[in-house]
Amino acid sequence: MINVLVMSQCSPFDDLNIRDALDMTLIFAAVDQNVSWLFSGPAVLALKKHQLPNNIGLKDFFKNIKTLEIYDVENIYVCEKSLLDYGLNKHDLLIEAKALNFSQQQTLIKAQQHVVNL
Amino acid sequence: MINVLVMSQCSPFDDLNIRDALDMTLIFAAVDQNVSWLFSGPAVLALKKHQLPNNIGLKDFFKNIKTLEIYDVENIYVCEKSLLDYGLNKHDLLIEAKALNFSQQQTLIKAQQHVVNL
Amino acid sequence: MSTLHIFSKPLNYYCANQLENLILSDDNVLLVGDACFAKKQFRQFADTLLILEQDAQIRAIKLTDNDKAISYEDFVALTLSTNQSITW
Amino acid sequence: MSTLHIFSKPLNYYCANQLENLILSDDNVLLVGDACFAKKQFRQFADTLLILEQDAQIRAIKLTDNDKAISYEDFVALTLSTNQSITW
Amino acid sequence: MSRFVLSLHTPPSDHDTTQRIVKFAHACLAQGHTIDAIFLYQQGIYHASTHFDLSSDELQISALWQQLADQKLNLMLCVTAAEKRGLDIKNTGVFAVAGLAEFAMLASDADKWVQFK
Amino acid sequence: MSRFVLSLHTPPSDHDTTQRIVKFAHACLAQGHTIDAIFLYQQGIYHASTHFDLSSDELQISALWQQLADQKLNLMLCVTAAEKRGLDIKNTGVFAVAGLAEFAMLASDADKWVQFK
Repeated sequence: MINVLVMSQCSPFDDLNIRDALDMTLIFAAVDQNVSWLFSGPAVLALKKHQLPNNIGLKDFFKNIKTLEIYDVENIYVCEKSLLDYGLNKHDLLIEAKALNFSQQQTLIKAQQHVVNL
Repeated sequence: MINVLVMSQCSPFDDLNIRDALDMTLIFAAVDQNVSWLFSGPAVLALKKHQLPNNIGLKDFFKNIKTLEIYDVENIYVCEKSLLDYGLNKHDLLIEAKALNFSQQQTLIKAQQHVVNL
Repeated sequence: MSTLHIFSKPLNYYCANQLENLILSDDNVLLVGDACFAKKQFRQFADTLLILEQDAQIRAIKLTDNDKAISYEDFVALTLSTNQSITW
Repeated sequence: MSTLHIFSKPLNYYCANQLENLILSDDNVLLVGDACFAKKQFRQFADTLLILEQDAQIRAIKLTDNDKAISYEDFVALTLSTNQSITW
Repeated sequence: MSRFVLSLHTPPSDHDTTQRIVKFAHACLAQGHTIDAIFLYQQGIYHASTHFDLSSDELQISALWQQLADQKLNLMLCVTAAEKRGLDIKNTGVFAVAGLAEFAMLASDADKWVQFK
Repeated sequence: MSRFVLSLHTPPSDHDTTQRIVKFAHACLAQGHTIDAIFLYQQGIYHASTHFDLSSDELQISALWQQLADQKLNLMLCVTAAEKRGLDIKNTGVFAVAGLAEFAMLASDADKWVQFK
């Protein structure tokens, strides 16, 4: 089992980046690797509650993000500073995510075999 | 005759952005409009002399930028501050371009019917 | 002589130092798409920000007194009442 | 425990405030493509910048004492001598 | 009543920008304005593909363009941009293959050019 | 000797990134390493188009991939990414249509995964 980190830094509706990262995270869990997903910058907004993309015809991928828990993907991390930048706190988030300061993010990166930026 | 401004802000080899902007500029000149092209941010590097993309198999579009003069496209502008940021002066540039401060750029924008960002 | 500035992403997507020098106080700043998430960042450019209402709504963004909700009809009208638009 | 950080664009393309907090002093910073134009901007991250030589050459960029020219062979070796790579 | 041209620069995977240009176009028409062209440029040319396979809960790209085509809108794509990007220019659905010059002439005559990206 | 997987995320109009991944792959092979897959993901999937029409002074995208295919390299593209983006998955030239799971398994077994974008 290897450690794989998926990093997201794009805003929620910037192309399919967040959804591509979600697929990548789920698939590494499915092939039994120890996968982590780190949200930073505007990507933290992809975890914001109460969004309704359906209302303008866009897929509700927030529903799919919630399935991470069902599929036992437990290593979901958010950049603490980025939450602050966008005025979010843990209660605003769709799923449980661990807030990491920069030094904790460094430690997370150093523990990986592969890091992929999507 | 209308005034059209093409704005470039991407670095020289970022996708085909600079080349798309070049095509757009040439075509508006060809259909007899008063076209201007403003380079700012890393786009000013697209005017830097002595680049040889041929050597790694990429098209030498700097040759095409030089044809602007042949096709009588005279309104070529660069952001003065961006030249400074990338350590360029007028002698480093492929073609003659007028350096504009921000207030001159504002005046240029206000004079346009259409502004396109490529 | 007002320009319509259209943004669809948070401010870090743009070359920020030039924007503040190119947007004038009587220009209009319209936030659409993911730019709606970043009202606070764009506030420096205009006292009142124009926000595409549908895009803000689906993102669960609440508008405040300094925001002006814009429908698609308003968006069309804005492009006509301004002299030129720039999609950054 | 060193990480290889790969950049292909000038610094304004990236979320800058986080980068300085995620790149450690013993990490390797490799500039390829249009990032080579922006050596000065990336200098804050590493005393010696690694520069993909061909990419710098065709852009008419002169290397200085603080730059280390990297061939494709070196690039491959770098990915092996570091623990993980991040393409920003 | 005014004359518009609209240009689209982002690929069809950018669903958010896609719904926006389509809604803007409908709002233009509803107000009695004329749209002389919607022009696909840069990565936007991929919207003219006829090979989308999207599940039913996704934005239905092709259907949205079809609705605009049904309103007799002039949907164009830049041939040079398409050839360089590998689009099959013999199968472009409701979009007509055009040169940049054709668009530039329409844009020159239009009151407003709004870019979407 | 080590085992690599490479992934490409930028479209074929990004000639600079394209030449770089191709040269990196050749350098890998020249040093005796194994490349278990080059994987097209996100906008990278458009590299598998068979409809490029590039003038002779442009980077010859299809020829570069053909050279790597001639060396028996495993060239793959993500089917889900392709279907959403309108690529004709019945005509993908030297690239094999694959699921993300196939790539994830190869990546899990590889010593190094290098992303190009």
